[in-house]
Parts: sequence; C-alpha cells; structure tokens
Amino acid sequence: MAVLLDTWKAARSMVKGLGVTIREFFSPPVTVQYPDQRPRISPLFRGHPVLLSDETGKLKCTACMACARACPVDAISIESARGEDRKMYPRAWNLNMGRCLQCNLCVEACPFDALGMSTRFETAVDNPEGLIYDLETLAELGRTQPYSRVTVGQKLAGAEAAAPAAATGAGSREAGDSTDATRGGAAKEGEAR
Amino acid sequence: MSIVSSLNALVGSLPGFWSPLVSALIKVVLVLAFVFGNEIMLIWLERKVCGRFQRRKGPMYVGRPEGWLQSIPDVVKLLAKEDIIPARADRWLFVLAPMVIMVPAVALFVVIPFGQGWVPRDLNIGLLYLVALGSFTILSLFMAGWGSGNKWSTLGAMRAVAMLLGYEVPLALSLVGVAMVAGSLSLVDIVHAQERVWFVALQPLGFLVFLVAAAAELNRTPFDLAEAEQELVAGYQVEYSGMRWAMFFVAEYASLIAISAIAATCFFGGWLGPFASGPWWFLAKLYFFIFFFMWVRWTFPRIRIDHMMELGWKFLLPVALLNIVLTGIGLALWG
Amino acid sequence: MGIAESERLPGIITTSVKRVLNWSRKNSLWYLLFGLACCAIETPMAAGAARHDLDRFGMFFRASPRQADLMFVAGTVTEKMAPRVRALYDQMAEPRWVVAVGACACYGGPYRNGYNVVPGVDKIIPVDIYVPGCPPRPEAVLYGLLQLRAKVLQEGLPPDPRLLEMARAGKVV
Amino acid sequence: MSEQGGANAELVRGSGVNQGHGVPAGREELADRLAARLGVEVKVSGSDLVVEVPRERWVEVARALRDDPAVDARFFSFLTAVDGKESMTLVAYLRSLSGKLSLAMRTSLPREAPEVASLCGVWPGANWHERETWDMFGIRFQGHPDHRRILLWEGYPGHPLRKDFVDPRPERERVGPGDRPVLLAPWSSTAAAGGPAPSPSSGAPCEAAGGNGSRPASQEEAVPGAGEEEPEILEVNMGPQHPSTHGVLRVAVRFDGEVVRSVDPVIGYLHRCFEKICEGWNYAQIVPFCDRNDYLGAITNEWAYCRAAEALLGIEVPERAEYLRVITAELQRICSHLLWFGTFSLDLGATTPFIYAFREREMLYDLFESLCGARLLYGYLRLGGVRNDVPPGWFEEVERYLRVQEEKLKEYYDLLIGNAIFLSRTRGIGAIPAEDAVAYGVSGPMLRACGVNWDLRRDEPYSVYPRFDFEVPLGEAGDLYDRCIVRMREIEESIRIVRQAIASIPEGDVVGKVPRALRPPAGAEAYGRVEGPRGEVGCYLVSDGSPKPWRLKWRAPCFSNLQPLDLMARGYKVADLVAIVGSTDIVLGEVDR
Repeated sequence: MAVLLDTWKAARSMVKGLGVTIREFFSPPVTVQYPDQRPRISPLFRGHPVLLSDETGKLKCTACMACARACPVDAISIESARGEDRKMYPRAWNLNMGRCLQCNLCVEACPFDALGMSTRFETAVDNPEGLIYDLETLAELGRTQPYSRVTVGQKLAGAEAAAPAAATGAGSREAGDSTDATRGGAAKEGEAR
Repeated sequence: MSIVSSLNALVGSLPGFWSPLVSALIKVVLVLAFVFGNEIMLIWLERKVCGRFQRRKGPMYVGRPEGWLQSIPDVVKLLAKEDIIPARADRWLFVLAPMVIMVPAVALFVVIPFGQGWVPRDLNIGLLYLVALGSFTILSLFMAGWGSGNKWSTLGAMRAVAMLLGYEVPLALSLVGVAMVAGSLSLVDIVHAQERVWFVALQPLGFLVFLVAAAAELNRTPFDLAEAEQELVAGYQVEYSGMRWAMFFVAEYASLIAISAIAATCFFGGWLGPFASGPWWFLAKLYFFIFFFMWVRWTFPRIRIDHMMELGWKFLLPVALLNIVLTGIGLALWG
Repeated sequence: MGIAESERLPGIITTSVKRVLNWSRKNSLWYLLFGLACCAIETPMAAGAARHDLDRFGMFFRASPRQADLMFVAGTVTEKMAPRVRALYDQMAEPRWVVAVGACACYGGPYRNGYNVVPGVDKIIPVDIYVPGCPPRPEAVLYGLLQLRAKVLQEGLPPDPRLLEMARAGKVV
Repeated sequence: MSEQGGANAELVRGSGVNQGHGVPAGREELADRLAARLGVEVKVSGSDLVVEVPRERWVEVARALRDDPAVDARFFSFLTAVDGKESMTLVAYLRSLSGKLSLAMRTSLPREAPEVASLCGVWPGANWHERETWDMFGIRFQGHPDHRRILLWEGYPGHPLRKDFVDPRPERERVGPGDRPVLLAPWSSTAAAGGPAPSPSSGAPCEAAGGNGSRPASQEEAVPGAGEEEPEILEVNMGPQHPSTHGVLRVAVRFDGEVVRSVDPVIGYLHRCFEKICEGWNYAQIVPFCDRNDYLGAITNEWAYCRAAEALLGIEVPERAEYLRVITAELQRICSHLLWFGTFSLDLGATTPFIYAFREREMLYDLFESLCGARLLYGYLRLGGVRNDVPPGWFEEVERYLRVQEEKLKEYYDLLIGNAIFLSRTRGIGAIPAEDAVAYGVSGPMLRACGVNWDLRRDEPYSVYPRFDFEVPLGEAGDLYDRCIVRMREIEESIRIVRQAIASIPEGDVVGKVPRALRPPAGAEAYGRVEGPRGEVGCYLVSDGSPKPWRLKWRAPCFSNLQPLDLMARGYKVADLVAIVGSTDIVLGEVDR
C-alpha cells in the first residue's frame, strides 16, 4: 500500500509540475526584443561619466582634478592648461572604459557640476583603442546623451528622477559636506603619494 | 491512396528484377525525406516550444516570422566546422559511432505504417524489429563514450549501458500486451486491430510503462543521464565537434519521431481517426507525442542513475508483467 | 575549415560559398559560457534568460568547447586561471570567436594592478569584441553581439562599411 | 598593534547605531574572570573581547576558550594576520553561539620567519584560514595537516600581503591614450609565473573542465592520497571550468565508479588581490569596490565594510539611511536566494526553474536600477548613510513586486520543490552534523539548515533590525532539502521585513555628518559584520592613521562554507556532488577575493 501511496504522490507532483509549465506556455513571453525594441532603462542608470557644457556650449570642467583623485581606479586622466582668460581648462580629459567602475564617485566629487552619468550602454567596440574616450567624445556625448547627476544624500524629486538630464545635482547640505569629505580625504591621499 | 496504388502499378510494370529495386529505392528516398524534413522543423520547433515554456521568444531572426529557418544555418555551420579527432581517442570507434547511431534512427521507420497501405515494408515481426533496433542505439553511445578517451565521456558511456538494461526490458514487455491483444506483431495488423477501440483504452498500464521507458530511451531529461550537461559536461558527446556531433543531434530527434510514431501506432490507432482516417491523423498524433516529450523535458529535473535503475527494475518491470497477466486474463475471459 | 578555404575553386564560387558560410555562422553562434566573475551573472546568465533572450539570435549554450563557436570571457582572468582559459580556447573548433565581457576581461578593470590579475584577456587569446562595463548590462552585450555578427558576416570578404554602420546603429545585420 | 587604548576609545565612540549593539552587561566581569583564569590579558573592545595571548600558549588558550563553559567559543569565524611595522599580529575571531559573544584572539609574531602552532586540532575550520595566512603572510603553522598554498600556487614568489612584497611582474604605467592592451603579448609569461601548463589543442575539452584528470602539474593541485594507485579509482578534476561549479572552482574528485571517494576543492582561480588593492585606496573609494567580492550580495558587502569603517571613523548613520539599508539588503537577499534557486535547479538538470527565477530577478533588477542606478553591483551605500533617497513611487513598485514574488514562490514549490524527482535527489543528501558545521565556521542558511539557531540580524542585533518582527527559519537534517527550504522561507521572511520597514520608515536625511578628512586614529581596528545571503559577511579593518586602511581582511562566508565539502560529499554519487556544491551557494569572487 505504501508503494501505491508513494506512486500516487509522485504522480501528483509530476502532474502539478506539468501544470505549471503548461500555464506558462500559454502566457505571453516577457522578452524585450532589443535591438528591435528599446529596453526600459532607468534614467538613473550609470553608464559612464560625460563632460557637461553650459548654455554657451562651453565645458564646465575647470580641470581641478577632483574627479581624477576621487576615482578609485585611475580611469580618468586630465591634462590641465591655463587659457588666455587666466582660467584653467582641460586640454585632455581621457576616460578609460576598460577600468571604469561606474561607481559615480567622480560625479559626486565634482564641485562644478561639470560631470554627469550618462545612461549610454552601447559601448561595445572591436578594438581596444575604442575603450578610451577623449575630451571631444565625452563633451559631445554630454550634449547629446541623457544623463543623471546624483550627489550624495540627494533627495530625488519627481522631475529629477523623470528627466535626469534636467537634474541640477544641487544636493542637500549633507551632499556638500560629504563630497568635500571625499575630496578632503583624496587630497590627503594626494599628499601621501 | 490512389497515388500509392498508381505508383505501385507503375513500379510493378517495370521489367524483371527492376521493380522491387526501384520500389525499394523510392521508399528509401521517401522515408529519408520524411525523417529529415521533420528533423529540420523539429529542431526549430523544440527551441520555440522550449522558449514558450520559459516565457522566451526562441529563434526570431532567420526566416521571419518566428525564425522558422533557424535550423538551416545551424546545419550549414556544422558542416563547415573544423573536425577534431582527439589524440587520446580510439580513432575507429570515434569515427564509427556517429554513423552507427544513424542506422537505427532511420531504419526504425521501415515498419511504421503512415497510412492505409503507406508502409515501407510491412514486416510480420515489426514489433520485434522495433525493440531490437531501439536497443541498438546504446551501442553507438557506448562506442562514442568509450572511443573519446575522455573520463567524462566514459562515465557517460557506462551510464548509457546501465540505462539500457534498466528500461529496455520494461519497454519490450509493455509492447507484449499490445501484441497479445492484436494477435500479431505486424504494425499494420496492430493498427487494424484498433478499429473498434484504441489500445490505450485496453492497455492503460502498458501505455504508462511504455511512456516512461520510451522517455528513457530518448535520452532526454529527466533521463538524459548519458550526456547530463551539469554532471558530465556533455557526457558521451564531449569530444565531438562539427558534423560528427550533428549526427548525434539528428539521431536524437529521429528517434524522438520514431518513438512518438510507435506510441501513436501501438496505442493510439495509427492513421485511424473518428472520421476521415488517413495519414494526417497519424501526423497529428505523432506531433502530439513529440510535444508531450518536449513538455516533459522542459519541466522535470534529472533523475539520478541509481533511482533510474530502481524505477526500471522495481517498478516498471513488475507493472509491465502485471499488465501482461491482466491482458492474458482479459483475453481468456472476453477474447 | 574546409570548403571556404580551398582556393582551387574559382573566385566567384568561393566568394558566394563564403557568403553562405558567414551568413550561417553569424546566425548560429553557439556559445561556451566562461563564467569567471561578476559579469557571468549578467552575461550570459541574465542575457540567456527570459528578458533578453540570446536564443533569438540562434545562440545557445554548449557545455563542451568542441561544439562552441563563441567564447564569452566574462570576468577577471587571473594568472592562475589564464592557462585554463588558453586551454579551452585551444580546444574550440575553428572557426571561433571571443567576446570579452566586462572591464576586467577587456583591460583588467579595477583589478588591473593586482599582482595576480591578467590585464585583459587579449593578453592570452585574441579577442574580437570588447564590451566594457562593470558589469555591462545584457543589452550592452547584445549590442556587442551585433558588432560581432557584422564582423563574422564579412570574414574573408572585402569589408562592407554599410554593414558596420548598421551594426553601430544597433540594427540586426 | 600599538595604541590599543586609542583604538578602543574609537570603537566605543563608534558604537551605537553603527556598531549596532552597545556593550552588553557582564562583559567586563567576564573579561576579568577570563584574565584571572587563563592568566592572559583580556580587553573589552566594543561588544567583543580581545584576548592577548603569548605565542607559545596560542593553542592552549584556544582550547581553553573552546572548552570553558563560560565562554564556549565553538564557532571559528576567521583567522588572519596583520603585518605591523615591527611585528606581525595573528588574529583569530571566535564566537560563542550560546553566549552570543565574539572574541578576538591575538598574538604577535616576529616579521622574520614567523611560526606558530596550528589551531586545526581545536577547530577543523582553521585549516584553510591558516593555509591562506601562510600564502599571504608567510606565517608557518607547526602541525598543520596540509601545509600548502591555497589562493596562489606553489612556487609563487613572495607572500603578497606582506608590506615588503613586490609584484614580480613589471610595473604598469598609469592610464592614458598611450596605455593600450597589447594584442597577444607572449602569453607564456603566465606559465613562467608558475601557472599550470595548458594542454595541446588535441587535449580533451574537459582538461579545463577537468575531464582527463591528468595528474596535476604542481603539488598545490595534487589530490591528497593520489599517491597510492588503486586500479578502480578514477581521478577527475571538475572545473575550474565546469558547467556546474558556479564559477571557477576546481574540485579534484576520486570516483569509485559513480561513487565519490574523496573530494579536494582547489580554489584561488579568481584571486583578484582585493585586500592588497584596498590598502592603496582611501576609505571612501573602497565602498563600491566591496560589491565585487560577493557579487550576489552587493549591498550586504558594502554594509559590512561601512559598519567597520564607520566604527573606525566614528560616523553616525541617520535613521532613514538605516531603514533604506535594511530594505535594500533584504531585497538583495531575495535576489541572491532566487539566483541560488535557479542555479541549483540547473545543477539538478532542470532548466526552466532557472529561467523563471531570473524572470523575477529582472523585476528586482528594475527596482534596484531605479534606486541605485545599476543592475548587479549597486555602489549604493556611502560612509554615513546611502547615496540617494528613493525616487517617488518606488515603495509602491516594491510592494507590487513583493506581491508577484509571493505568487511565484508557490509556483516554485509546485514546479520543483514538491517534485518527486527533486525530493529523491535532495532528501538525506549531503548532510553535515551541526557541531561540525559550527567548528568549521559554516554560517548563514547552511548553518541554520543544520538546526543551529543563529542569525546575526537577531543575535547580534545591528542597525534597526530589532524593530522588525521576523522569524529565523531552521532545518533539522542539514541536507540539501533543508538548505533549499530554509532559503525559500528566508525569502518569505525578507518580504515581511521589507514590508514592515517600508511601513515604518521615518523622514529625514540619508547621510549623516561625515568629517572632511577620513583619518581614523592610528592603531584603531574594527570588525564589522552583517548577515549576508550566504552567512556572516565581515570586514576587519586596521588603521595606521593614514587616509588608507593599513589592513583590510574580508571574512567571506563561502570560504568557510565550502571547506567541509569533503565531509558533505564523500560516499555520494557524481550527480550528488554536483548538487552538493550547488547547495553551498558559493560565490567564487568571495571565496578567492
């Protein structure tokens, strides 16, 4: 009898399983057909940092090296220069995607709102040179691609979350403090080097 | 039907010994066409069905809509793929195995009646022939596993043989009941014997045993012990690449068709239907069983080898014997 | 690799044969999952699952390198692992392609300066497509695969800029 | 190290929300009693006891601590060393599950040719930890049963975590357009570095998948006892590239037919030098880097590190941030257990449940992405809180997801867990006795499956967990089935916790006041731990007063969970071995670090 009982139990469990799969069989697939369909990507998605420009199309970056120092993996390398208007500007600003952690620390460290995290993800290339983005590329991407600018302690208002390209990134007071903190720590580290 | 008769007439009109030869050739061509034609569809179908079970799309881009031509690039690619024979392998076994496995896979169809009079060769021992050939598959699996000279594949080969012992006997016994009721081993007679009622009604136990044993014969989950991907990487076919591997793949699907055909013939009345009997009924039943086996494959986890043995010897075998006894009694009373 | 390489055939035939072969190869890139680290969860695991379904491109998983055409190297390659990576690559049958998934496989990523880390898998095997990111999302890898399909389609043939443009624009070639 | 007083002051100041639990009553008395009975120096640091042991009494005191009913330190958490400026410090973290007490046992060794007696006789779990310490610091352990390198290979030049270690390979220049990967640089450099040589193209594919099981090249890879030749024994290497080893684990197995005779896990194929690299980064930079250790438990990793660092730096975390940490951590736990369910079903040969699990994971991914901006490695926590507050409507999304998940859990039971084949594959397989599990330092669901009622969230309460009402699911036999059930029930509990947290989350800031310069006092040290999806994730930090940690030790649960594999798998079938490895839910990134 025990055998019969076990057999019955086993058979029932099998039928149950078949029932589950057949139910799924007749429900529609959940596949998002990239590339034919665009995937739903959160506006906060961290693709890679891009350089932002002001209304006049001029780069906001002042080559203060804050991002380069905050970057854990030395993915950012900057060559600064002094323009005729006595202002510092980046002559070269290279991002190495082969190292980037996409950790957002550079954006948080930037005191001039000159960096944003682009949601761009189509970064595959067929030669390693393509992994390194230079100043022009990043500036262009910063003008064309949607990006987000989340600083530490930021409250995400509806508008910012919905259209991060409009996010000013003016974080709350804590944001100021802790970004300073990051930079302070990094500065000390710089001395230690 | 008329096509067949006229064809037979035409062939029969040929002089002397030509007529059997030509008719045989024609039949061979037809059978091969049937098998490989279905293969191509099946491999695509399996991927689509699997996709649906998993809420995926499956192949989409080759042959819109729904990528129904997907198998063609696969085959062409495999044809042109580098053919590697490992240094450690036993060359002859390694090369022979894929060819050997093709033989039973195709030869099984010789005795399958596709419709009234649509049977390549109506052997009067058809059932016996099927069982004999079916177990033949294992030989090539063993050759492949052993010949590859790889430890995983050897394990796979061992499992294959162990399984053969496990399920081949119940499979044969489950068909004995059918033969008893039909009073013949010829598949055509068996189908004719089901004109009143399909044997699935007379042989429920036999059918269940057959179903399980057949699933095992197919080497598909939950019984894909011989190539268990997670355990033995790819089991007996680890070392095969390109066309040689493709032959295993093809053979697997050929036997899937064959087994489903046997099930349709022996238990579901072959080409017979409630109305308008004909090959289409056979095909419908065939694909129903194919779908069923896919359904099972994409639902269950893999059974363990020793549990498989227990299932075969301690459960299927007694049930099959019981079925025979009951059938005998039934025949004695009402036969 | 047989037919495609035999130069005895007249040019026009070889070209058309190559076209057919390339077409079928790009349409059935069966992959060998080389899951090393974090990226393996995103690709090919998540990429093979229901949401982004690699099988749509006729790609599915083979456990044995003998039957694989494409190797995803997803994750950090360490000095200790490098010989195995190389061995598996050697065991794949021609023609074969490699996609380096993730910053680590491309270039060493954050671990680049580690004493046990190979700075980019292209130090040990030739890489066809680099997909940066830490980890790259599955769509990024699918985009990389589009590039690879374009590349495969032109192998041994005069390069076709139109194809590359399509692939760059994220169209299925 | 020196300046202990300062360190402890730091730790006490750092306690509170960060340390999670204030100093429980009776610690001081216990410390005094221990000091009196054992004749050693015992300090109270945070909630933990620190026992300073003279080197020659190392094992004796250890045994006393284990057997003393008042201490009952049976759980071996981890053992590591710190390469101080003038001497080496050996640290072993123990725990008494009955007394809810954690102890650090420390002794100091000379930097030249340090040696100490092995603890393997006291806690079998010390085995791998001592091998790692030998590998990384060159500390010899007398009487160690199996004194080999574990993460690196035999013959590797030097011991990397010593401060005087130099990378044998040429220095690489900083990033820049000039710095490009060289295509096909002579790969043999790796072979020269001592890596095992590759097989020729004609080799069996499972050379890497372990197939041909050729006698391993270097001693580090030799199967123990492979010396004596028994004709019917089949030696096979599973992995490091095998469909079911969940990454690059290599298991050297000796089969007798299908039966497993002995198992020797070989790890280190993903040793990414995490701890060494962290010594070069400052405290803020390390946070997102921790994700990469256990890449299925990113949030809990960051949390473990943040608890240690915040204790060192004395940073307070605002309430809302703690709630957000709890919510994300529990969602993370669900996510991780789902993946485990999927891969485990793969190991058992069922593909469909894997796909279903990932279908639900994708919903979680969407949630995480809309909060943290990443799908897998979130980098969400920051020192003193979390990076950003939730976007509008996020909590509603979470609730919607949780409802779906509850539905799907039933489906999992119908599809797989209730299935007769599944039961036959998991019931009574791979069990491990409770006391062994404790002695090996097994933690998390694997420990609870053995019926040991221990969960850091409840027993060493940290953050705001005490405010939530949740159960700790337990198993009895500790076999595969129990591990599965425990994890499935933990998903349900996590769902409950998330609901409660969302219901009661307060308004406020999400980062606290963070000092401008992140410089902990010299000599301060802290061991921050949280209950990760796989068990006790811990981070042991030592500071020398600079903006960078002097030493960062990662306590990886999987490292300890994998260790008793031989105990679990011996005598079972090949298929079971695969399932057992799967059931430990290892993440190699964490095992090898």
